[in-house]
Amino acid sequence: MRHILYRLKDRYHLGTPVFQRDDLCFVTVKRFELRAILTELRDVEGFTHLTLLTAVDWIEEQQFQLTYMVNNRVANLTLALRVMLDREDATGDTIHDLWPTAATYQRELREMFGITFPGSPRVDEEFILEGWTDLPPYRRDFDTLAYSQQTYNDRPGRVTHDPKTHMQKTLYADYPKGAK
Amino acid sequence: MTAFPNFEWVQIAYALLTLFIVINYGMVMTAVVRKIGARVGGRYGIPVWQNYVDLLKNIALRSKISHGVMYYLGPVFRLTGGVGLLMFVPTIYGSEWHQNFSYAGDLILALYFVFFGTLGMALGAGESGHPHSAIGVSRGLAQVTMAELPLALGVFALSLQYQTLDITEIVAAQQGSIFNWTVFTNPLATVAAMVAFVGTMMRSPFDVAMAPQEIPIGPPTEYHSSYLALMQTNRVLFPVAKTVIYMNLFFGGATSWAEFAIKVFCLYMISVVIGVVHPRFRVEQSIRFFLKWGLPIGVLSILVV
Amino acid sequence: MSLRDVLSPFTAWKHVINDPVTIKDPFNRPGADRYRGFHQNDMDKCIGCGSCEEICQNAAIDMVPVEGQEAGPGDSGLRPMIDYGRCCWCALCVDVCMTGSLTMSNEYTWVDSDPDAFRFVPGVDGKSWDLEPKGYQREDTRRLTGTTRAPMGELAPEDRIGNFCEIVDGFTPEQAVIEADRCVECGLCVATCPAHMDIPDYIAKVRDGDFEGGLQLLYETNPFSQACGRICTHKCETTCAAMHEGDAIAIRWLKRAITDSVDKDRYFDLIQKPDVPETGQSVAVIGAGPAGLTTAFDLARKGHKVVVFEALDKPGGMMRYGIPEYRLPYDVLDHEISVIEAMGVEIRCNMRVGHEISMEQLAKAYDAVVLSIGLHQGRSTRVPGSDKAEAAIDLLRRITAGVEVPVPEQVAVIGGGNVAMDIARSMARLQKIKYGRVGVTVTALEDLDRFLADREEIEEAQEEGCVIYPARGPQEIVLDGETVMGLRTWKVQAIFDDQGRFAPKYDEADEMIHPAGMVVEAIGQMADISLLGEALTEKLEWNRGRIMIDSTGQTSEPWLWAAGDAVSGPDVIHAVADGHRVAVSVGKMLAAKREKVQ
Amino acid sequence: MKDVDDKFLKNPDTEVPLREELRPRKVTTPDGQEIDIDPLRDYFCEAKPKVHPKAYSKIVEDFYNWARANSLWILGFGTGCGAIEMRPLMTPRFDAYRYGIQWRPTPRQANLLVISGYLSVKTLKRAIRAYEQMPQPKYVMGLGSCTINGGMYWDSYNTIKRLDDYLPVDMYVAGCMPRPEALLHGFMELKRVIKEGKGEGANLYAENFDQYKANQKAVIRDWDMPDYNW
Repeated sequence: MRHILYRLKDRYHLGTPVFQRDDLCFVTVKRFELRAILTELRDVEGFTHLTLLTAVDWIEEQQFQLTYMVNNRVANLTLALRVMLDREDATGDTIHDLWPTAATYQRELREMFGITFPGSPRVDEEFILEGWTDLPPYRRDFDTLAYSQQTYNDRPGRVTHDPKTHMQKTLYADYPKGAK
Repeated sequence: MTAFPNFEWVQIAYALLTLFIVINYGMVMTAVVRKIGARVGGRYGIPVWQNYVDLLKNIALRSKISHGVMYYLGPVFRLTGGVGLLMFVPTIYGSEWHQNFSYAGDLILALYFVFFGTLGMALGAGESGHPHSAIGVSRGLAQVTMAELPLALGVFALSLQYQTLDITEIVAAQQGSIFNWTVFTNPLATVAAMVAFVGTMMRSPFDVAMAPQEIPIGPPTEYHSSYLALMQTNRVLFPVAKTVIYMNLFFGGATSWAEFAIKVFCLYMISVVIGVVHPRFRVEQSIRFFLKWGLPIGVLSILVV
Repeated sequence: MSLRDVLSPFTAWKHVINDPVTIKDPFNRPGADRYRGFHQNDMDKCIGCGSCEEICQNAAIDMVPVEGQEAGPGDSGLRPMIDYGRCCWCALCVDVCMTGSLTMSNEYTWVDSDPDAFRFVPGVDGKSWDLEPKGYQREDTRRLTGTTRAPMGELAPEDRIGNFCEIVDGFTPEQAVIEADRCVECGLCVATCPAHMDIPDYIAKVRDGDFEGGLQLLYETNPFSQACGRICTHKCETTCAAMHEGDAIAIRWLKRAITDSVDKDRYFDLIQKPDVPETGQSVAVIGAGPAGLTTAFDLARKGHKVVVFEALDKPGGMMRYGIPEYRLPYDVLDHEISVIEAMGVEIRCNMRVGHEISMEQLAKAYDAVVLSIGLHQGRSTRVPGSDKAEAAIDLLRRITAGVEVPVPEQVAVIGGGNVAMDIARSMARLQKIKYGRVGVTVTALEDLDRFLADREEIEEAQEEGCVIYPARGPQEIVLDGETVMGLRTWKVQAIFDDQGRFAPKYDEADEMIHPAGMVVEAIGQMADISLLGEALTEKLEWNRGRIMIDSTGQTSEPWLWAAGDAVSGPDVIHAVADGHRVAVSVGKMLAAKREKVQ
Repeated sequence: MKDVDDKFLKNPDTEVPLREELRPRKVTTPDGQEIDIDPLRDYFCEAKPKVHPKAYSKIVEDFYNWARANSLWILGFGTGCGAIEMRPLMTPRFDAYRYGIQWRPTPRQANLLVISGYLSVKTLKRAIRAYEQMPQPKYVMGLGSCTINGGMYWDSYNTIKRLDDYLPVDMYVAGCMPRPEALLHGFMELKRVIKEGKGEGANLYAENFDQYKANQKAVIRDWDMPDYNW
C-alpha cells in the first residue's frame, strides 16, 4: 500500500494518509486530480472494484466530503480517496464511465445529499424517496426529528415531568428560587 | 333419445349423488394428504375439516369484484372440466347409480375435459387484467400440453389394445383377476400415462405454474370469494375425477365405494409421494422431462401394442 | 442429475412416522431466563430519578406522578411510564437504572386491539409478569455510571494534626470533570438542599469545564458558595441517586472545585450587582453570619441600602468563630464576604445591638430589621461541677479570635455533634503544638452510628488521635478543689423512654472516670436574646423559647424578621435559605411600602 | 420528549408533479388511429369501497364469522423487520397452518394484512393498495412498536408513526419485534375478535373513507393513483 502511495505522491497532491488497518487507507486528494488518480489506480495498480462512493456533510466547514473507496481484490487492499467539495456548489465529477456502478451511487448522493453529478445517467431521477420536496434528508441542516414531528402524527396523550421541577412544585413551591 | 340409448332421467339424480360423494371425498382426502405431507415435513398440518372452513369462508366474503364475462366463466369452465370429467366416466363399475353418463367413445370426451378446465382458466384469468395471470396461464398450458402428450399416446395404445374408446368396456375388460389390469397387460402404456398423471396432478415437481412463490399466484391471482370457492371445489374434485380415469383405464376400475376410496387414495398418493419430497422443476425443465422420458415411453407402448 | 438425486429425497418419508418437530403448545412457552421481556419496576426501590427517560433513545419513557408515591427526600414521586409503541427492548433503561429497581421479565406476549393500551407504568399498573423472577437483570459488575468518587488529595493525619492548615485539597479541575461526569443530572438533590441550589446544572457546567458559568449559577442561589463548598452538611449527597450505585456524587467538593478554579479577582466581574434603581429604602441586619449576609446580599442586589451590625471583630458569624480554620480557612471567608460587600452591603463590626445601638433606634432608622444573631451561647449539662466546664462554642470563638486558651494535657469533650468534633480536633491540634501529643476524649450519649456529627468528621477525629467513647452519659465533673480532674460517666442503656421523651437510662455499674484537665461541653447552643430588650421581648410571640416566625421569617412585629440558626437550627445552608426567604419577604414589604408612598 | 429544533420548518407543501408516463395524453396506434389514454384511469378499477352489511340472520353471521376466524388467510407482504418473524410460523417450528392460518401471495385471496413493523411512506403506499384490493371483510394486524407509535423510527424523516391513521387496525402485538409466539397469540386474539363479530375494520374504513384518504395523502406526496383502486 505504501509503495502505491509513494508512486502516486510524486505526481499528485496527496494529503496525509490515514491507515486504519494495514490494508485500509484513507487519503485526501485534490478534486481536479481525482479522475487521473482513480484511472491510474484502476488500470495500473489493479484497484478494479469500486466498493463504495459516499459523502459526509461537514457543515461546520461548509464542505461535503466524497469518499471513493476502491479495492484491489488480488492484493486485498482498500484505498479510500477523499475529495472535498464546496457545500454551496455541491457538484461532483461523475465517474460512471470508469465504473458503471458509480452512476447508482451518484443518484443516491444526488437524492440524499443534493450533490449533483452532471453527465451521470439518470442522476436526476428519484432513487429511493418518492415525491420528496424538502431538503435532501442526509444533509446535516435537515432536522429529521423536527421534520418527522411536523409530518407524521404522534399518538397523543404523552406528558412527562422533570423530577426537579416536579419536586419543586410539590415540595417547596413557595421557596424563592434563584436570583433570576 | 335415440342418440343416448340407455339414458334415463333418474341418472341425473344419481350423477348428482356421485358428485356430492366425490366432492366430499376429495375434500377430506386432500386434507388428509396434506396432513401426511406435513408429517413428512415434521409438522402437524391442517385439520382435516380445514377445506370446508376455507370454502365456507370464501363463500362468506362480502365483496366481489369482476373483470368481465370471461372472468366469471373462468372458474365455471374450470369446474365444468372437473364435473364433466367425472360425469362421463363410470365412477363405480357395475353400479347402476354411479355409472354416470358413460357412452361409447367417451374416452376422447374425457380427455377433452381434462383440458377444458385449464383452457377456461386461461380465458378467465386473461380477462382478469392481471398481467401475471396471462404469463402464468401460458406457462401452465405449455406444461399441461407437454404432460398430456404421453397420456394421449398411452391412451392411444390402450384403445389399440382394447379396440374401443368406451371406458366402461375398458373397465369391463379388466375385471376378473388383478392380472387383467392394464398395468399388467400393458405396462408401458401405464408408465407413459402415469408420467402424465404425476405431471398434471398440480403437485411438485410439476406445479410451478401454480406455485405461489413463482408468479403470484399464477392464473388465479385475481380470483377471490365465491369464484375462488368454485375453483377450490374444483381443486378437490378434479384430481379425484382424473384419478378415476386412470383407475378405470389402468387399474381395473372400482366396483364399490370402498374400493373406489382406496384405489383413488393410493393412486393419488403416487403423486404425493413424489411431490412432497421433490423440489419444483422450472417450466422448461419439466417440458424437457416429458419430451425426454414420457414421449418415448408413450411411443414405445404404441409400438409394442 | 443422477439417479441418486432422484431417489434420495424419498428418504424424507421416514419422518412420517416420527413426532413432528413443531412446538406443540406455542402459547405457554416461557422466554429464556435472561430474555429482555416486558418491564418490571420495584416501587419501593425506584426513586423516580428519570435516568431511564434520559437514556432512552426512542423517547419511550415519560416520568409521571402516580398514586401512592409521594415526593420526598431522595424520591421525586414520579415513576417511569413506558410506551410500548416506542420501546425496542434494548434494556438501556435497565442498565442505567440507578437503584436497580427497573428490571425486565421474560414475558413477551402482549396483544391488544387498543393501541393506547400499550402505555403503562411498570409496578403500578398490575401486569401478569410483575412478580416474574426471570428475565433480564443488569449484571452487577457492569455500571454505565462510575460508582466510585474521583480521588482527591488530602493531608495525612500526622501532617495535619500539628497545625490548622486546611485538610482537604479539593478537586483539581481534571478530577472535578471526572467526578461531574458520574452525575446523571436527575435533580433529586435540589429538593433536599435547603437553599435548593441548581446542583445538576452547575455539575453540568463542571463537566463541560465551564467553571465561570458554574460560579454564576452558584451565586444565583448561594452567596456562600465558597464556604458551603467546604463545610456544608451536604444533605444533598444523602439523596443522590448515585449513592444507590456506589458513592454519592461529591456535590460539595464539586462546588468547591468551581469556586477554587475561578480566579479570585474574576469573582467581581462575574458576580455584579444587577443594574437596578436605588429604592432609597434601608434595611438593618443584626449579625453578619450566613443568614444575615445572604439577606443583605439579596436585598442589596434589589437596590436597597443594607447595613449589617456585627457584635464581634470580624464578619462571618459562626462560620468564622464556630468553624475551625482547618475546615474553613479565613482567607476564603474574607474573600467570600468581600464579594457580598461588593454588592454595596455595609458591615459595621463591633456594633453589639443593645450596647452600642438599641433595637428601638434600629426600628426607627430603618424600614426593616432582620435578626440573624446565631447561637452563640453554649448549653450546659448541669451535672455536678458543670460550672467548671468550658462551653465549646465559647472556646472555639476564643481560639479564632487569637485569645490564649488553657491547653491541658488531657481534655474531655461531652457531645457527639459537629461542634464536639470541632472543639476536640482543635484542642488536639493545640495539644500537639504544645506537648507533641494528643490527649482528647470524646463522650456522647449516642451509639457511634447515631452520632449527629458527619461521618468523616468522626473518622478524621479518630485518625487524629481523639478517643471516642460512645453511649456514655456524663454524671459528674470530678473536681479537686477548684481544679478539674476528670469526667465521670455511666454507660447509657437508653436515651429516650417509651413515649420518645428524653430520659436517659444508665447502667450504674459500668462507670468510667475520664481523667482530664479540662471538660468541654458541646451538647448544643442557644441564642443570646438579651439584645431585644425587655419591652420587645414582651411584645414578640414565642414558641418554645424561640421567636415565632411565619413561613417567610417574619415575626409578629411587621418590621422585624428573624433568620438563621436562631430560628432554624445550626447549619450554614439552612441559614442561606433563610436569608433568601427573608429577603424576598422584606422585599415585598418594602415594595408595598413604596407603592403606598407613591 | 426530546428537544426539537423548532427553527426547522419543513418545506411548505409544494405539488409533486405527476410522472410523465402517468399523464393523460394522446397516442397514435400503429394503424394510425389516435386514442386518448389516461393511465391512472386505465390501470385501475374505480368503485368506492362501500359498507357491507352483516348477514341477514345473526346465526348465519355467527357461523360465517366462525368460518372467517378459522380460515385466516394472510397476505404475505413483509413490510418491515417482522416479516422475518412470520417465517417460523409458516415452517415446521410453529406450523401456523394447524390453526387454519395460511399465507396467500395475492391480496385478492387474503383476509388479513399483517403490517410487520415500520412502514416507510413508500411502503405505506403499497400497503394501502394491497389493503384496498383485499375482499371484505378484511383485517389488519400491526406488529411491534413501530405500528403503534413509531417505535425506534420515531424521529425518522420517512416513516409513519401511527398505523391507525392510515388503515383500520384490528389487533396490535407489542414487541420489537414480537416473537413468533406473540404473533400467534395475536392471531388467536384476532380470531376471538372476529368470532365476536367485532372485526369490522373494512366497514370502518369505508365509513371514514375520506378521513383515511386525507391522512394518506398528507404523507404520500406523489399520489399517482386513483383514490380507490380495488
